Amino acid sequence: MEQEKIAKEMFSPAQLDSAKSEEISKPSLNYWQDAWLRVKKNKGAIVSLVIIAILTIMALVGPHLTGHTYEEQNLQHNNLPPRIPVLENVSWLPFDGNLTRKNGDVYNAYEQKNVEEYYWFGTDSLGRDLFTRLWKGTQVSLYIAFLAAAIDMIIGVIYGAISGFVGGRTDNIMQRVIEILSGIPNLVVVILMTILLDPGILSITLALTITGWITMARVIRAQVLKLKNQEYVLAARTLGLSNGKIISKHLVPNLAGVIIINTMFTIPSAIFFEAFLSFIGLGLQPPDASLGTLIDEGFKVLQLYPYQMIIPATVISLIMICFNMVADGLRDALDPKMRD
Amino acid sequence: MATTEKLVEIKNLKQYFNIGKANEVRAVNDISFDIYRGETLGLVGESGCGKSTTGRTIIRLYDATDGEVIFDGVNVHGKKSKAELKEFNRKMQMIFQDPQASLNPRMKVSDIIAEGIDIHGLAKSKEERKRRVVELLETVGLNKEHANRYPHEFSGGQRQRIGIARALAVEPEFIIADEPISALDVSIQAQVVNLMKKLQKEKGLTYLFIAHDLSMVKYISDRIGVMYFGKLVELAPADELYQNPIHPYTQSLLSAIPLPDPNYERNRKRKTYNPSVHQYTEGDDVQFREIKPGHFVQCSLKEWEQYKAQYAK
Amino acid sequence: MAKYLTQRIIYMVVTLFLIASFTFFLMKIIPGTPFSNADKLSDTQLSIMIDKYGLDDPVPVQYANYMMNLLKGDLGVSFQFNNVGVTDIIIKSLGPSATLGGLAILFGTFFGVILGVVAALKQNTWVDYTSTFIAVLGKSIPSFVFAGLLQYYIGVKLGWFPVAFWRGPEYMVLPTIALAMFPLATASRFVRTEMIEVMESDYITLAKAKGASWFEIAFKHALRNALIPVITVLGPLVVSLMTGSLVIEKIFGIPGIGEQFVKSIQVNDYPVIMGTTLLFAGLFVLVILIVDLLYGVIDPRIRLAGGKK
Amino acid sequence: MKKSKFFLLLSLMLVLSTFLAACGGGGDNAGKDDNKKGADETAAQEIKMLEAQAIPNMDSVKSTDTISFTTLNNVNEGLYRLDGNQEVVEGMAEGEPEISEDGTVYTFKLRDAKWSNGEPVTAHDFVYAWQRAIDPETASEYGPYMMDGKIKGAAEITAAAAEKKEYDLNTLGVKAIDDKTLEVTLERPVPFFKSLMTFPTFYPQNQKFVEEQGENYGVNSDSILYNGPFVLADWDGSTDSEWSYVKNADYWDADTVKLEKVTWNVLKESQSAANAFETGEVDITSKLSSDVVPQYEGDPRLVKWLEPTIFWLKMNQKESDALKNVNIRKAIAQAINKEDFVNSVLNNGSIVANYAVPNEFVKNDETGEDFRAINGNELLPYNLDEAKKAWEAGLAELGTDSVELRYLTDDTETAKKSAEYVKNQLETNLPGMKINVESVPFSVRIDRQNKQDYDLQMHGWGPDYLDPMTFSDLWLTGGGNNKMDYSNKKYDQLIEEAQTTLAQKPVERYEALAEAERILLEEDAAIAPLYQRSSNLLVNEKVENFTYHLVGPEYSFKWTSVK
Amino acid sequence: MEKILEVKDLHISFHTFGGEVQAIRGVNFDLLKGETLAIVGESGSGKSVTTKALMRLLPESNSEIKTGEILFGGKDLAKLSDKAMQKIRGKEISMIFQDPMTSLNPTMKIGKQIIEPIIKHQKLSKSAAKKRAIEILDLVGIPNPEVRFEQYPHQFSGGMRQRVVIAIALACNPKVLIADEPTTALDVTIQAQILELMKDLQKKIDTSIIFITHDLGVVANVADRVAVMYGGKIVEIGTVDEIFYNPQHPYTWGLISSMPTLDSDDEELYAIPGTPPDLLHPPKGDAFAPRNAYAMKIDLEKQPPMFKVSDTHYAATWLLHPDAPKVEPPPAVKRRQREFLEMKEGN
Repeated sequence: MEQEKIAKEMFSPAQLDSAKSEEISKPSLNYWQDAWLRVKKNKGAIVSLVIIAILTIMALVGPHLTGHTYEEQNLQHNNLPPRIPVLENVSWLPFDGNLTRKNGDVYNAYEQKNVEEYYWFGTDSLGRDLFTRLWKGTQVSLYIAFLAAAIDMIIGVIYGAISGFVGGRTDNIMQRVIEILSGIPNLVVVILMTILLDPGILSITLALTITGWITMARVIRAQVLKLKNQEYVLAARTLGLSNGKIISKHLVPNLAGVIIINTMFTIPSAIFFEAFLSFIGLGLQPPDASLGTLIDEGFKVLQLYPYQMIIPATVISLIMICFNMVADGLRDALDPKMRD
Repeated sequence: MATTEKLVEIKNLKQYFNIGKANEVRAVNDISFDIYRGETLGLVGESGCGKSTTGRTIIRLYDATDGEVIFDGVNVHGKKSKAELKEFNRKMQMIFQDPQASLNPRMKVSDIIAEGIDIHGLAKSKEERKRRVVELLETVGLNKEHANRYPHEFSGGQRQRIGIARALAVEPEFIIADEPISALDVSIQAQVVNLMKKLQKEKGLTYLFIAHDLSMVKYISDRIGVMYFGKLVELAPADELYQNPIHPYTQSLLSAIPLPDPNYERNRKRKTYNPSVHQYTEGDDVQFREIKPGHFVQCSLKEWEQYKAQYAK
Repeated sequence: MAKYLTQRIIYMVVTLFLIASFTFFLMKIIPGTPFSNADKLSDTQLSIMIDKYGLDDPVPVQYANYMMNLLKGDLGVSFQFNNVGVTDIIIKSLGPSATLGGLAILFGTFFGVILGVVAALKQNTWVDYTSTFIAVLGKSIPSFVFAGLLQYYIGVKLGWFPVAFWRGPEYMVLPTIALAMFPLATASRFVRTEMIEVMESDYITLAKAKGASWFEIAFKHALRNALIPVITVLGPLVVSLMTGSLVIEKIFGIPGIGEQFVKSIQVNDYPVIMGTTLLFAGLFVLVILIVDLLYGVIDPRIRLAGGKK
Repeated sequence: MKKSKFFLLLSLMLVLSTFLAACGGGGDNAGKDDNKKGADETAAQEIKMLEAQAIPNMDSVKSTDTISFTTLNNVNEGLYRLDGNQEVVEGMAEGEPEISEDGTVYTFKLRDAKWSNGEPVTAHDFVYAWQRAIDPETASEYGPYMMDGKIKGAAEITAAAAEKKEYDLNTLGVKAIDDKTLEVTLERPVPFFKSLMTFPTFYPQNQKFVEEQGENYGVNSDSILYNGPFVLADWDGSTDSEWSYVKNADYWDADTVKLEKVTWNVLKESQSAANAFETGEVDITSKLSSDVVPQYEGDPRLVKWLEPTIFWLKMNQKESDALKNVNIRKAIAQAINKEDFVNSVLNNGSIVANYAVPNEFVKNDETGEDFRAINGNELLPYNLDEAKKAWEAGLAELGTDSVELRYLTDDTETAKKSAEYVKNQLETNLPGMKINVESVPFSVRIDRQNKQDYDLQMHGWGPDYLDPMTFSDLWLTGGGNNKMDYSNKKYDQLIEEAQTTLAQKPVERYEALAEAERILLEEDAAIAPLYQRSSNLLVNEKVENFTYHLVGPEYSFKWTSVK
Repeated sequence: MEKILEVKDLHISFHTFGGEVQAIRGVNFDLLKGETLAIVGESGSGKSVTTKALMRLLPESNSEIKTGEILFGGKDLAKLSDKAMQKIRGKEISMIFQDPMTSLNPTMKIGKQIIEPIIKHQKLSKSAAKKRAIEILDLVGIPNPEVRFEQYPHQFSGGMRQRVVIAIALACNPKVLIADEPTTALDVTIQAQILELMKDLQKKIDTSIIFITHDLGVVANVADRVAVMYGGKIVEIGTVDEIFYNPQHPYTWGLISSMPTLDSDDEELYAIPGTPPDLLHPPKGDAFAPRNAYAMKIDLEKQPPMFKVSDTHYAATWLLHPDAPKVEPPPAVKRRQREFLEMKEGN
């Protein structure tokens, strides 16, 4: 072994700071900061988050951008395809105001109807501005989704937490109730509820929630069952912490991840279900619009005015994809299983 | 250190699970022993023998199926007011096995340690609370920089010391340590054991030390109890147990421990235990009997005689 | 095992009874008239009709009557059709729905599982991203849109498959694909997640250490274990696909039960609503039972536990 | 590893493509077969029809819906039937009936005709069917509706049953003088009685057969007797979505019938129907929704006709103070731009309706003039100025500056879209107006209408027989179909006269009805007519003499053929 | 003696959220025919990573063998294709894992799990493989092997499962058996049985064993030679006696003196202070230096090379440098060293 010369004084004892041996070199990150770091690495989730943010902003701002309201009708301007200044000159973009007849003829609907105005996303059969309606619809859809998710969350979390935490006979009964509730097909309940309640956003949301919370309750119960036997909960009990405090201080913060993930999955399914209800005629009351009703209306005229469906369908798909991606990303970041 | 004053008396303690169902488990099946003030009582046995359940039942994490746990002259499992229970919770504390699972990942170390202080109102002001937390951290060899960090940032040994600090926060008299070192690396185990010993000396603590690592148990315990399938089969002072194991199960257990000594290992002969050696019959009154002062064995009358004779040799 | 089954069946019956009662009373508070031409009937005639169908009896009496008949296996007679037994309606319309739902589940699960496995094995590669994209798309596009597009582009424009009706195998292709998208997406997402987890388990490492090829590992070792949680999701999905394909049924003109059901709700055909709900619920609890039994087939650990009970 | 990855992908694609190819191949062949078959069938005189729903009820005395009526009309026959010009032509009855002086007794001579089981069709078959239709036990919805107030004794039987009293079916004014002579006694002269006889509720039924079948009568194609141009085949009952008509060789006028077979399929979605038409799977679609119609604008295969169905807003005067005010009603009726509505919103050939009795519906027997010629088409037209004036006046009378109304409508696509438009029009054109749309399922709407639980209701009415009366008697004070508390003594009196004193004076009778309509709309603005619907469907160009009707059954295939 | 396996200058990194973790930072050792080499070290020291690397079982997605060779039968395993590696795994080199509860496929019958490698590597027919499997089950001490063959893992106790895992590992008479903490999850009595079984089988089929553990008692029981790992490196390697009775590295000292023996009295245990190094940011000098009471300035600056103590004994500590001052090891170690000298003299 080649030994290089080493200064003698190097062999004198080193000064060791005993406190240093316990030092933690990593910057202090709490759970959420750590999770955020993980989410940040997931490009899909971040892009999705940005898109959701943009869509949300547009849902709030969009309806006020064109000067039209979502219910304002102008039958002289009905069924106009999208036309956007500047972009209309880009031939491969579908924003030139042209329509294609069934026989293949292309004509400019704006010229035909002598319309000077630009409708960015076109108009529907009542001559309403689809740009405004799209964002209004997004707003309503998101609102329904968030509301459904919130109700889901509250009922599901409380139910699941009680069932899991109290355990024993209470748990048994509560589980039977869930079994029965889930035995009634979702569709049956939702349809019956939408008929029973006065139609409208709130009743649709309620109908969506009636069975929606079951999944959440199940997940939460399973988590609570697991958590309540965690040693830190036992430790808190040996310290004499009351049940209420155990739930609020130990269980709820540790359930947050699961709750968030589940909510993220609830939101798209609520949007989806609302769209489905629209299709079978149980959706919103006119002239309210949701993405579901817009797609439904657009679908009916797909072969004549494809833009009326494609645009809202794109937005709903974007929302769904983004929420799913974010939920996936969050699951990877928050799920204790995936942690080191 | 150890006195002859009984701090905890466990009398005919039983803890069954799923009672009356096909899968009934008699985790703790009628055991009795005392713990003296200031001593460390080791409890050993294989996984599933009921040693952890015993610890948890003593501290009332489970309601005992039957039997009594008398702490300082009062039955812990009797009907208790909230205040009384709280008092128990202060005097009796627990250290857990898994340093990962025993700390709430969402709480700061300072809040974890101060949990007991908050519950029992042991600090009058925010400053005092903070001071106590720092004190406790220093007691377990950590420092105030650690107070604002989260559990996942610590190594296993550090976490276990945080767990100890949490237990100490309420100034208990009696601590149940449920396999406190088995999840730790060898070099770290010594840190924790030394700390526990130091604390016992300083604060006059009493320990129930549950473990399956026999050499460490021997090192820390004054007396050791051996459990087998929910029963306490032997209880004796640590040295006595190692030198004169009576119950065949204890003998088998001791002969199975490998020691960090190649020479010893080359010569170690393992004994096996077969419960059928007892040949108990229905009429046999199998009981926990004293063979010699302080040395108890679970045996029938016949065996008792036999063991005593054997012991006399 | 027999004891376990008996107990489960008793639970099922109780559940069904409660569901039947719940639905019955729910229906009583739903507004609307069961008579399709009520706007043309005079009040005297309406009262005769209501009397004839016993709709003016006190609700508890109606309930008792219904439950008695139910015990005898008599689901009653439809209002909207002439003298047709609800049982008949259900049996006839369940056929196509069940076939379609079954096909969709088979097709969807088969490709979903493959997609999920491949995505899991090639985690974070373009294969994974493509599969994720397909899956999310399958979940995102409303089925009626998808069905409409399929019908128009594949059916009308390309003329590959018939665009509607239910007459033979080739008629099943488009609706099956349209309906299979959701189970496909669901299965692939679940399988992917589960596979990733299973692939990290010790026994997979051991299988690798034994020298198994990745194909053997994926399909002989991992898949079976990954399928256990998937079955939980697919079970109820089977029911909802068999019964809830009403959108697809409507678009492709399939005489199925979903469409039948929605219509009977709209015209307040109480006996059909009740019958169908009971059928759905019955199927649901049955599928849950089957899923539980299937667990046993797939997971020997549960088999033993179930047997013990 | 790389290789195996590739292999997996390859095999995956292989499996997929084989699957698709297998199915695709099958599909292709089937398609070709279909086409070939189609060609053969052209020679074989067969057409393929679409319907939006299954046949609910083939018991002619109990049927209530168009599809059942249509089927009955093609496989059975009453005393008379309608032809393509909406004229009444001979059916089971031979020649014109004998009518008594006062117009209340009709005597029909029956021709020699056979049931599909070989038995002759007799006058007893009519008596039996009619008595069955009125029998409360049968619980027929249309029986009493069609007979009450027209055929002697009908209303009394219904009333007795409602009060749970004894009744005698033989008191119904129908008698078989002999096997071939049927005598009908009416409550009062019914000028349109002959056309009423084309309605399936009045079809004959073979007593022996019906009683033999009992509960099973009419549940499938084997449990029905036929006496029409076709017999029903392969019909499995109400849930069946496929059935066909096969030419009835024993039909008395079999020579006229060219078609050998008409096959039917159920398809609910209009777009799907159009798609199926495009691929040649059907020759005639079901009626298209207005979303699909514009796609075929100018296409010769699109067949349109004006239906005698009018949609109007019913204005319920029971509770709403605003709607009790005639000015408010007038404002509402005149504030909606119907021109835009039919052209841009509906866009399916429907026309503006400024009347309460449809256009191109009935002609005066004597003058041959359309009923609409008397009042013209501008009774309560869109007139923004008038509307605003009336609105101001009405608000002043009510002492308020805003009116909030509930708008009850169906939950169908067209209904919803119409609601959006009407709401927008009313709210825009009448300042202070607030409309709350409530779109509900049909059964709920009807229920709420019967309970008069609405303010405005989008309501459509189609005729049951060829006479203005089917529209005019709707608005009688306390009338069974009024359901909006409209009451005008003058109106009631005019209708009463038309039913009694003027019954046999066609010209005066029409004038009275027209005057009543004028009062209803111009004076009272009781309802706000919006549009008269048009029917649209796609018909393959090879089909000749496609025959549709305005009342009762929709189509007749007796005269239809394939080029 | 014949070298079965040679590991040269192995460096392995993991790519994590936090950055690159240098788990293995230059590991050298060789394995002789028929011997048992124990690798000891605390968690995170890199002992498991090293052995997983030998089998190429590290997750492809985030791990990387940066440099180094793993020579086995003339081939460098680090560079072998997946396909070729599959032929070696289970046949030439096999492995036993820590947790017998999770290392068997819960949904596959025991028998099938055993015959899988037999059929694959030895190309036996199904019935022949079954015969062989039952033989092996018998060999590892499972009673009623014919019945057990048809059972599922959950029907076995932990000890029995570990026997099955051993049976699987030995099914093809591998040249090298890697045992990754095979007894850590077991109770002492079961552990003793398994250790005896392994020693017994090693004699019978003449395999070389790499035995990973953190339990020095187990090491003392099974090992011929011992390698002590710390911070991703081997810090000391030697025969079992050399390591236990004449340890040279301060870390080994710490390890040995931190374990109480049955006769150690109330004296305070020697505890290594502090926590293991963070390999995300490995220290510049000796990784152990911050916890080393004997640390010198050089330790903080420069990583020590392997100093030779005897032909079989090497240690990586600057204390062995000729210029280094003589230091007093902890009393427990001194006692052992004394015993060692006596033993030598006794011989």
